[in-house]
Amino acid sequence: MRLILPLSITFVTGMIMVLHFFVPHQPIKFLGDNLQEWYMIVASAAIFLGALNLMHVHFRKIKLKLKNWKYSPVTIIGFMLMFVTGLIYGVTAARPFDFMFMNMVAPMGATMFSLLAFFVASAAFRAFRASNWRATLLLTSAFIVMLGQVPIGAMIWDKIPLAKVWLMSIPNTAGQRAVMIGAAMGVVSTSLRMIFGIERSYLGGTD
Amino acid sequence: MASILEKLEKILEKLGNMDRRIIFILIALSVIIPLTLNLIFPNPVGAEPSRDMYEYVDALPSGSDVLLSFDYDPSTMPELQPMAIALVTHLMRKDINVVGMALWPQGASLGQEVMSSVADSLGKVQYEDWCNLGYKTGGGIMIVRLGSSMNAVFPTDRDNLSWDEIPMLEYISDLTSFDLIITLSAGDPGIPAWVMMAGDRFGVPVGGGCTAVSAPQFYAYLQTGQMVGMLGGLKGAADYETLVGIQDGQAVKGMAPQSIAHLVIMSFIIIGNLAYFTQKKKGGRG
Amino acid sequence: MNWEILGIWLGAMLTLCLYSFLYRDNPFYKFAEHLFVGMSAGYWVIYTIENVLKPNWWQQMFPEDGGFNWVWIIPGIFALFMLARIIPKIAGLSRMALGMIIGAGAGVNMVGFFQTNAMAQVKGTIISISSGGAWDIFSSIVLVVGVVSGLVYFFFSKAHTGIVGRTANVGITILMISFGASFGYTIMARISLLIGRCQFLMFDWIPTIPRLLGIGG
Amino acid sequence: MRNLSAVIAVLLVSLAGLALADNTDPPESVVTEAALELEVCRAIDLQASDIPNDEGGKVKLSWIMESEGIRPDSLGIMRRDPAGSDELITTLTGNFTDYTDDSARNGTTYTYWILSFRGGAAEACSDEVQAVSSAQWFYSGRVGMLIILSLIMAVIVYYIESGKRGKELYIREIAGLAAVDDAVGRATEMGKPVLYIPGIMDMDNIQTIASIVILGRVARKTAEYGSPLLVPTSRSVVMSVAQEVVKEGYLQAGRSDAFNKENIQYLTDDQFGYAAGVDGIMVREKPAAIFLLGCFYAESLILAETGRSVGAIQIAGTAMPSQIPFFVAACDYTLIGEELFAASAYLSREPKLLGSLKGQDAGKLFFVILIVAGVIAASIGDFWSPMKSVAEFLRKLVTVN
Repeated sequence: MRLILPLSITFVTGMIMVLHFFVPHQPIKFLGDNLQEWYMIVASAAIFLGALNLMHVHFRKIKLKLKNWKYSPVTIIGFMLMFVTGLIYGVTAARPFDFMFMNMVAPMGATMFSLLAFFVASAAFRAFRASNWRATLLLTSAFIVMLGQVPIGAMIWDKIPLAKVWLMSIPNTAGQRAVMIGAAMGVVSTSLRMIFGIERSYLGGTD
Repeated sequence: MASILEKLEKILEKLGNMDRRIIFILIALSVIIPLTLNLIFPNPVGAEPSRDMYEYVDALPSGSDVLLSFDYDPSTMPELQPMAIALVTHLMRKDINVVGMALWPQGASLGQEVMSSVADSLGKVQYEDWCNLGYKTGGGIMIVRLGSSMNAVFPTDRDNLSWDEIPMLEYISDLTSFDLIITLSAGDPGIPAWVMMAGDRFGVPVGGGCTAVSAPQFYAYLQTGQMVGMLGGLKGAADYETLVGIQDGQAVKGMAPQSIAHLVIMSFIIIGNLAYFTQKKKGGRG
Repeated sequence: MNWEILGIWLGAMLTLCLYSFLYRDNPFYKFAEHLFVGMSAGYWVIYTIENVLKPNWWQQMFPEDGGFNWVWIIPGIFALFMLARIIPKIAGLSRMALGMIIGAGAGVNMVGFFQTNAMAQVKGTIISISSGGAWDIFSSIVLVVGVVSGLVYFFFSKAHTGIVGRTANVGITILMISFGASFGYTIMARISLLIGRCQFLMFDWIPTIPRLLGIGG
Repeated sequence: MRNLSAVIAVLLVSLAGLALADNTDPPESVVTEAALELEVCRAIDLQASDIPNDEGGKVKLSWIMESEGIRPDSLGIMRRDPAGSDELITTLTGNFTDYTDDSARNGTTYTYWILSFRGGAAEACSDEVQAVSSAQWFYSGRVGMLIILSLIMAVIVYYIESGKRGKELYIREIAGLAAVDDAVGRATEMGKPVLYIPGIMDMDNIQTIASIVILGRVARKTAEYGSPLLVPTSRSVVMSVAQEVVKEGYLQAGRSDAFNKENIQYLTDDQFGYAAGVDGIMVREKPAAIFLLGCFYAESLILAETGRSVGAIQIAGTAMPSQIPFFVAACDYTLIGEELFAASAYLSREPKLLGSLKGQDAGKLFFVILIVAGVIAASIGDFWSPMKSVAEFLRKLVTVN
């Protein structure tokens, strides 16, 4: 019984958003326009839950002296540093919050991102082996495109960049398209199951 | 003779199971060494989406209005900032009015950096030839609002100058006032939002640049004509630099470490396969 | 104290700490990782307040020119429902907010995906396979056959045997070529990022070392 | 000569319009100045039309300015309602070539014309045009999509219903999902945890929703096997929902005592901060099985390669076309695109969910037929034009504006 209200909210909001796409008339337009902003506000407000959880997890680690608890204060201090300076000094440029973001958070993000340069190499080394003819095709197309990506490819044979463009725009497009159309069917069916409350396990049980 | 072959097989076998940290070191070296030596490789441009992009922009008459959206942040600067510089240079050289904005919070200041430095070097005037509307949250939904009124979404530009005080914006009422929208997109919101909302809904031509990682999925948009052209990754940026005639741009410079790193990875793939086949042969014999 | 140099050093030290993970897990990485998680979580809380909650909710409810827009109470109430999880007794209220988020998300995604991922892609595939030169015709056939057989691969209610099986095999082959191409194409982006970090370390950070030590300019 | 007479004719018309339009500006000055010197440009080819597909109340005006002549300082947009009263609705600078009147009443016929001002006086006037604004109930360009979407939805609902009625439905094996039991079992044998990553997007993302549903099934299995399930999330809402879903899974398996809320934790909204944190969890907890299901961006390979290096069995799945190749290269099993959405039905074996898979197949079959028919029609159309219009029709059917 307690699920009826949430499920009807799901149904109504879902239907409004679907209708909003097809119906430019009031009141659908007004409701749809606003709902788009509302649900983002609600989802954003939840960030406080996450922040509390993060603090809780690390304070608990320290209290119970769990594995690696010595690093937990680092997380807590890091969070507090950003949170407090953000509240006090605001987010404008050249203030402590912005300074820490630009010189600590952003470089760390860029560094984690750049780890991929190493990981693509190790993944390619391990995975691209001609173990069967399908794997051989995968390997060959990757190889040709890699060559076509850099000027050296064109120096070896001037048709290689053309082969790259062909691979990217014909077989690659075909593959992507099949994935996209198939996924769209999956999305329609999943959304439908959500909107009509056929799938409701995400609402949890009967606590 | 046989012993040499056997030795070779053993070496290959070892190489096949090589610690991935050796790969990591070689990748690092293949980037650091060319950077230290400041190598520059030539960069030929074929019939690629980057050329389509260049030709579309080149065909715009002077005085056209282009909306340039900086939808990235510092983490993808290495790829997208050179594109921004090359595009802005091309647009401004052609006397096209550039209106900048951003779907990513830090994109606005990155865009400002590019537009103001290129404008200074070409003698362009802010608010007459270019302006920066700044960042607005909301992604695709905000773009839909831009389709009905730009002014309502951006009452002021990035520096809080009101819309009406910016002479070049007199021409602009909504998205359809633009002859082209270019998005430099590092992820979400980015190209899909612009294509879906501005392109598909309001019929404004959309072109863009993106990181090489997301480029493959946008080939589908190019094929359907939902995008007029695209710069993919550093190669796309280097292509555009070459086409515009920027001799020693960031991207062109980056192509040397790129080439060497690619060769290193390709040699690893070859070694891996050789090792795989020797092992398989052995397995078959035993 | 020179703020710019301090900033460069902070960035460089943290960069090196994170790179040390490539060798193996170690105290430097643990430190940087914990700091990164904490600081970025703090950043996003502030970011959300400044860039979502303030402009998209608070300033909508209380516009600058005075007044009060009552409709904006609704998302506020739902947001409180969401936060009700903190208090176990009324935690069930959060289901209302969840219902709203999931309903709106499902609705938007359904039409959005259908339009862009299905309709537009199907439209792009309705092409002539008899125009142009031999190569164009071949390419068009590969494209159409690729899309159709790829879709057949995704059929769930048919066993992959007989003609369906053979078509699905063609489909998975095209998918593999596509994945290979996509992977190969991406490597460049990843290397670019590494180039960016190396440029930072080599051209921004290293030059400050002699300056700090008092050697040179 | 001809040009001259045309200019005079245009001038006369514009003067007539001006005289009709506005009496506040002295027409004499117009005559003298305009006749003797270069004329002020007037708006020509003025078009007024209702904006289609809106809630009404809007009329779009567009025009071009004469290229020869003096540029006006500003343009006045004039509107006359059926009662005959004129109104200057706005003044624009001379550069505008379009304007939307958003104060029109639906169903009222308005007459519009444009005055060119120079030096504070109206110097030229365009022709008049009429338009009526109206509201629409449907986006005209989306009818095709509405029909197709409704058809597919109807088919899915039909199969769901027939599944409910207990009709046997065959579903082919999906390798990645057949391996779920093995992976969880192996973790139990080794006494190591299972790590579940639901992607980095929020709960409004349909892939996250699909992933959370799968998480419920996986939680039930880990509860049955008795191995701990770790779920670090990148979004607060996802954390809340994951806690509910996992708790429910343990409850269904009768092991609610083994449920540990602390194992489902929020890290950070930051994409790479999250990747760093999860990498840390991977190398320290050494999970034996890792699930990467949901919406992933660039962090996909950072997670998958680290997971690989700790020797875990990895089952990945996403509908992000750009990330699938990395999962294919680095994981043991990959659910490609639609398979991710099929997973919850496959794992639960509930007839109504299996029915929806059959409905999806019908949707794909429809598109396959549409594509094949369209391609054949377009190809024949190159030689026999009647078929061309068939292809055009099919293309139009799937066009969405």
